[in-house]
Amino acid sequence: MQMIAEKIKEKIKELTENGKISRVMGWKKGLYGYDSEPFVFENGDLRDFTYDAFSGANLCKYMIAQSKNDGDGKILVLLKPCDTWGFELLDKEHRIKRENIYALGIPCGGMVDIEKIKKSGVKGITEISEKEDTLILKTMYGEKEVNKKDYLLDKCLVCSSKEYKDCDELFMTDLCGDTAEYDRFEEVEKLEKLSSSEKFEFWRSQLEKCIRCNACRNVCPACSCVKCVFDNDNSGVAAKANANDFEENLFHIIRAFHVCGRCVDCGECSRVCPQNIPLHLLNRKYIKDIKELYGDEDEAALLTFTTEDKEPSVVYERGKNNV
Amino acid sequence: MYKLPFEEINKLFEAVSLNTALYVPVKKNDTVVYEKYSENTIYAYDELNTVKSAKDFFFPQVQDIAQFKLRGKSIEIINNEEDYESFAVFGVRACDAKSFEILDKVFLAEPADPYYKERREKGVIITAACEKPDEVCFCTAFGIKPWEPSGDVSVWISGGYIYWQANTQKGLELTGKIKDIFNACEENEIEYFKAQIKNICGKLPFGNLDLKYFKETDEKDIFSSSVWDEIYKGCLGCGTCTFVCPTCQCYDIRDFDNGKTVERFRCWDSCMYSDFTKMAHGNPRKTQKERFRQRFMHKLKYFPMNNEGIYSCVGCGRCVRSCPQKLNIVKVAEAFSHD
Amino acid sequence: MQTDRGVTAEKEFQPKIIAFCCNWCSYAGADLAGSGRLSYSADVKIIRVPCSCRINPMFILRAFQKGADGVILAGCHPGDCHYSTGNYFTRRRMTLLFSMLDYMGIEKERTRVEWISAAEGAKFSATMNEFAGEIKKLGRSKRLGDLRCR
Amino acid sequence: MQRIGVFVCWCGSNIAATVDVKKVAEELKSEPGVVYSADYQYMCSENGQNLIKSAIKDYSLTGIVVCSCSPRMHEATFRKTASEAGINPYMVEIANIREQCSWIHKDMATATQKAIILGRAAVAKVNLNTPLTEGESPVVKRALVIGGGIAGIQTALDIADAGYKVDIVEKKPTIGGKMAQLDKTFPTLDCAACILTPKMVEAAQHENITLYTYSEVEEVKGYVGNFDVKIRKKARYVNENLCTGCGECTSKCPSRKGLNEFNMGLDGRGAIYIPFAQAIPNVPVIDTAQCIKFKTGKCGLCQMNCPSKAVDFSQKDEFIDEKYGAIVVATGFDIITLENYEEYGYSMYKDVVTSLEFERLMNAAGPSKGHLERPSDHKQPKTIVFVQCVGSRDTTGCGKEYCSKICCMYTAKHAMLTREKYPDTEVYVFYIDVRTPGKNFDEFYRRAVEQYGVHYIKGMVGKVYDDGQGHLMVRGSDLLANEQLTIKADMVVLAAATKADESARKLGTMLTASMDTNDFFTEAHPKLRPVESPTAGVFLSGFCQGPKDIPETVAQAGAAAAKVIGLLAKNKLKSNPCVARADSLICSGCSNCEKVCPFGAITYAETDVNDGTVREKRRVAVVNEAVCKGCGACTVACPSGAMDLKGFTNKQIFAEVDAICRQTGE
Amino acid sequence: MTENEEKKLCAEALIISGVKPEKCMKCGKCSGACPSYDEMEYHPHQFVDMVSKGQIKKLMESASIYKCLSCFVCVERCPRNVMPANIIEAVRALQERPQGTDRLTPDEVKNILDDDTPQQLLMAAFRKYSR
Repeated sequence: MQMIAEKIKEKIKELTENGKISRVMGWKKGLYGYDSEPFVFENGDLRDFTYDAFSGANLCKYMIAQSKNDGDGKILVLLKPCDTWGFELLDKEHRIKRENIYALGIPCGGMVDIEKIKKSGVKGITEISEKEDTLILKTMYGEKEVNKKDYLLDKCLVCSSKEYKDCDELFMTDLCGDTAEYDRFEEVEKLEKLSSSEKFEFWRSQLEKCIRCNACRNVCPACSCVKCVFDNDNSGVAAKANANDFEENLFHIIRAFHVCGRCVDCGECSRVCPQNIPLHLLNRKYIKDIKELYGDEDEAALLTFTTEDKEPSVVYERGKNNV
Repeated sequence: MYKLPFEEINKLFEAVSLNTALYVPVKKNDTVVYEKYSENTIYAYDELNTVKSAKDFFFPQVQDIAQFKLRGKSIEIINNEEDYESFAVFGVRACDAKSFEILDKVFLAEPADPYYKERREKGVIITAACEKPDEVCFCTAFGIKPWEPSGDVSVWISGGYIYWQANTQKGLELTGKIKDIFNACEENEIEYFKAQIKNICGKLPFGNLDLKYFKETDEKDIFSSSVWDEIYKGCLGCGTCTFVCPTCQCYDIRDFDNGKTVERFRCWDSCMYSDFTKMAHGNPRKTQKERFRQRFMHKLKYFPMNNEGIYSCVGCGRCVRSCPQKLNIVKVAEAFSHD
Repeated sequence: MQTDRGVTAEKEFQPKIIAFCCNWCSYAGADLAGSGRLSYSADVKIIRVPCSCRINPMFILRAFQKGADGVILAGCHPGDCHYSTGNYFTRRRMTLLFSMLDYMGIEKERTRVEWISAAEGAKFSATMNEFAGEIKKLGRSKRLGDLRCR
Repeated sequence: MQRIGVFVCWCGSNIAATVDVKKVAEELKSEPGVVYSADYQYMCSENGQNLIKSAIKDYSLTGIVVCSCSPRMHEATFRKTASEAGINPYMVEIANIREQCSWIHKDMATATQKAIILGRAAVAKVNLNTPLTEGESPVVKRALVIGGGIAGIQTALDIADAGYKVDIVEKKPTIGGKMAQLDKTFPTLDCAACILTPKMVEAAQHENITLYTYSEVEEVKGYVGNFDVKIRKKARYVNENLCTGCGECTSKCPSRKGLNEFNMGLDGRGAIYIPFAQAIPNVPVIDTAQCIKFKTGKCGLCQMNCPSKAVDFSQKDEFIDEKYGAIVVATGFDIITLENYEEYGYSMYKDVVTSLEFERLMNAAGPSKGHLERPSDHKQPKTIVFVQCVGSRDTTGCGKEYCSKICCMYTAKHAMLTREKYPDTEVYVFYIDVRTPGKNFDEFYRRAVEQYGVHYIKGMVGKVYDDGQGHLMVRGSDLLANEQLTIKADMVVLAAATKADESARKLGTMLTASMDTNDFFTEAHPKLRPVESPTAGVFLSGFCQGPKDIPETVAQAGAAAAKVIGLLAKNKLKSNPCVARADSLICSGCSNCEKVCPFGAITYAETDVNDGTVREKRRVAVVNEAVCKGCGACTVACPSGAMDLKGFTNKQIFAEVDAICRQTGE
Repeated sequence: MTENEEKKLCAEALIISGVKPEKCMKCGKCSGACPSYDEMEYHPHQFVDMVSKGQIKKLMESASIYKCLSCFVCVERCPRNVMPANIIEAVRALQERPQGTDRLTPDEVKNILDDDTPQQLLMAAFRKYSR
């Protein structure tokens, strides 16, 4: 990874010197070795630039704000394959000024979930270094080595494609790791097979954890509204907290519906949830439904139709075998 | 001071819960929360902190205030006069225990907040020393001693025992009711553990977080510092940090029409939100930078300015851990310390 | 029938049902049911919308929040939309919404879409009766209700 | 806060017999915003309306709720009442307590309770109503008629006579349509050409009419009063301006393989041809599929022989863009193909013909110059069997479910004409029912039976087969005689079912005008608005709306013209104010709404927005209020709720939901 | 046979055949196409008409039910999907099946069962003789 990071830095320098870009949206090294944060590097100053096993964050959504001003010159954004899907969506929905952005596709071999490492019992991590797939963790309680592949982010476990979309240039992307073998719909299928009350129990126990922090929404490249209905006092559904179980359900049902057909399955919602709610299972259910009911279409599923579409009653028929 | 073999901890819970409702941190569904004690409760003693802080007990996320009954042209106001049961919260860490003192300054200052006040009076806080602090902890920077947590009762879990020490009148009362279950214990039996924790705390990477800049610089200078221009850029504007924070105390008041009455309730708000401080003319804090700055100015400058130098942060590390994009107060403090 | 519980003459469950009807077909179908004196359950209350595609999932959830026990959407038959394509969008939206509700364990029988033309007064009344019967069988909606509205 | 008046109508006993109207009025009085409440026997009567008007004045009402019959009945009435009393007509809501309540419930308590709830919902809505103003748009004083048959010609003439410009677009090389192919017309038996061709000439010469023959509508945009239409004028390879119609070219053309469409393919024509003698325009067209010049590059005889140098092989399709205020659809009909009906042997035997082919065979200008002869051996048939309902009233999917309406009459006409011209011919007609409602229609049919001795057999033909000696054996049942009979016939004429013209479906989509499953255009109201399509500004003339004979077609053509004239006579059009509105402060410009709008009413503009927090230039949606029809599809496609529908806002519908779900009986 | 019994049988014929006689528009095309018309006392359209009117006795007693070739041309030609042949078949079944003399009961089956008897034959016999 370090080598890749260095090469990216060189590439950035080259593009800056050529006057192609004025700023860079990348990751900045954190305090503990695992907390690299999205950062805008300006004036060619790449101090603390990093691209490491913890650069999981998708940077595409920052482009809404960063590309707004024509006078600022072009910003370079570093995009992993799955980041580009959201980027493409933002472009398609006119949410970014594409002409002010230089999108650089960079390789990704899967990103690490620090919470998973912590949950395995490692505490007090103060420094992390990488040696190929091994992470060397320096902690307050001693040193430890772990294999990166055992602690990948959930979204990386179901990595479905290394395809880059809407990029200006691809950089070293042949160094991408393989996609995952794991079927991304497996979890959804498992849930579908449950009985109605089991499903209800499952989602209750998950959604009751929701603290309505809006992290899932704010990180989502499909949730790019200037003003969300849930923030708009005139919408009739605005709320700042879940007063009860209904509001927990409402928020997540409506959010899933609003991104239905537009969700690119980048997995950021589940990554950022402080309460570890598997939010991607809602969105992925829609992706699965759309695939099954409407096949592959270019247009977002809810923005188009065919005259032969299935009737809503298909929902009752499909559910017949599991009451 | 009393002690009890750790494997008999449920005996302790049982005894407490006979006297008052008891809340204990448990692992549930991939998260750590407080749960009302029942015989199936398994205390998550190896988890340092719950995801949401203990402030929920005194300043819950949603609090009913009143109801309005409309009938024709008349409005009847029914104040919420909920009877709170007394309760005890077990396993509160030193940082959260300190956070109540900070919240007290806000909610108990005249005019006192009746809901908070009543809950504070009814609640017994049983704190637990931090045997194994984490790297995100920096409570010591605020003079908090995780080896000697405050609270109505403090406990230490060490060497196969749980040690119990009452600190306040409320604590003594509770102890009096349950002391039969304990074994006697020397006061100095835990000194070794305390020293051990203290020693580990010395290794906390930001245990001595440098706050000199905030302490010594004029607030206008901090406010206009160019450092803010950079460090906020990763901020998504979500409310995660404020909702997990034990000291954030902002709330909004909203109404809900349930068909019979209009219910007025208050719920947590977040200064990270774009409509926070929104007024008729618009919003004085127009950009995320301003919102981001506000949060940290409040915690590290405005609050101490108005409260004898007490920071509105207890170093619990929750925001460090929960921020989706890994921004946090430590990074802010660090950014200024290098300035 | 619940005498075994010792409850005497418990008040019969009266479901609250909202029927969103498009102005051009289903609302007219309801009018036809009315002028044909084709009775249907009084538990059904109609809200008129210009087209079934006006119906936002939020309206449906709101109804359940406020205590509705069933929500039925009625629109022109696919292909007959007054606005030519509105009900095709309705069909997709509601298929996906209902699928999600089902996935979250909310009884799928509580929501329904029916295509009822302006000429189908009899179908309107039969559908509403049948739906009301179904909801009555299901009983009070609990999974998607808001306790404050009880 | 609104000041709302509630008016509960008894509708005589229609409502009052089942709903306790006094109680409804009383209960609704305590609803938020309600300051006045009353009941009255007939709210829609003049007295009732006066009651409303004076209440509006006396109580300074800002909104009213009328609990009465369906809004589809009297919403307009009460809006007008409100308007006359000085409040905005869109501050009126109707609670439908008749169709939805008193008429379907028997129990007074139940019905009253429901009426109260419906009233509450209406009050809740009115509380959030805002005054709406109808938009205005100018009207282009020009009409487009699509189809140049008798329907189109008549409509165009009537509109043109009223002083408005009209363009006729006809896909064939000549106007005239099906009627031009007919021999005589029932029930008067006057010659079709004699009554049609003068009209064709009149249309061609009318100063207000422009003909686009051999042309098709390519694209329709816009809306009532302001349609933008693109017309494709197909290349005919003959310059219309130069051609004198001398016919020199057609006689010189060496290609003879083309089938003469006008004569139903019963004879041939040249590759360059004029469809028929009285064609308008009298200009030939080149059938490139047959033309040797187009196929091989050699020939060009027509060009060489043309005295006026009008033949132009390099001609290209032309496109004409024109603006219209109104569009009339007059696409007419066709007959179904009969390959699915093997029992009648149409595909097997030359002497089994359709009625339209028979029409040409009888016509003096037809392939046999008016002498009735069999297509197979040109012998005069001695026995002719007519079969009715071939493919009509057929639910098997092979034909059409409907009655084609015209067959009974034209079959009687054919039978009668045959017997008149060739009295030695035996004529049999198999019928299921003889349907002859219409002025002098049944008399006409009876004349065929009584005066001309046509044998009408109640029954149906089951099989037509060849006896091997040049005769067609027609086996059918005679239900009245309770026997199965076999007729040795020389010719069989099938009354094939009619169908909407093939071009109709495509056109319907272009016009966003709705159609039934048979591809007939739907009228805006089956009884009260029979010549208007539900799409404003689009009118229907003739068979395209459903089976019709000539008198009916001409009547409808005139009616459609009257509607068009009524529209074009206006300088400005008022549009439905219940249309979508985009809140630019919230809109993200994502284009989702645009994608679901069936009318193309949404566009985007870089707009300065300032919500008090953010001030920026942003891409936001703009609704063209004259184009928007107010379906609301966009409002749901918009995730942020920036798009709302006036008159049916999110808040209003939420309020109705809340009111209905509200607990009662506290 | 009383009138009621006859009506019952008619109803049964309609159930067996699945025919909805009200769809018939009395065009007679079935009979017009019937190759066995002259052999039959009652013709396809009459079967439809009479069964719908509750007159099945005459049909059951008539040789027409055996003259029908079951060629289904009437079904094929009917413009309204009425299926006259099916109704004839139903009348035939009603006539044949209750003629109890040859009826098998399950007890008798084991006596005639041998390895050479195809199972299908037995099933057919059951069906045919045990209405």
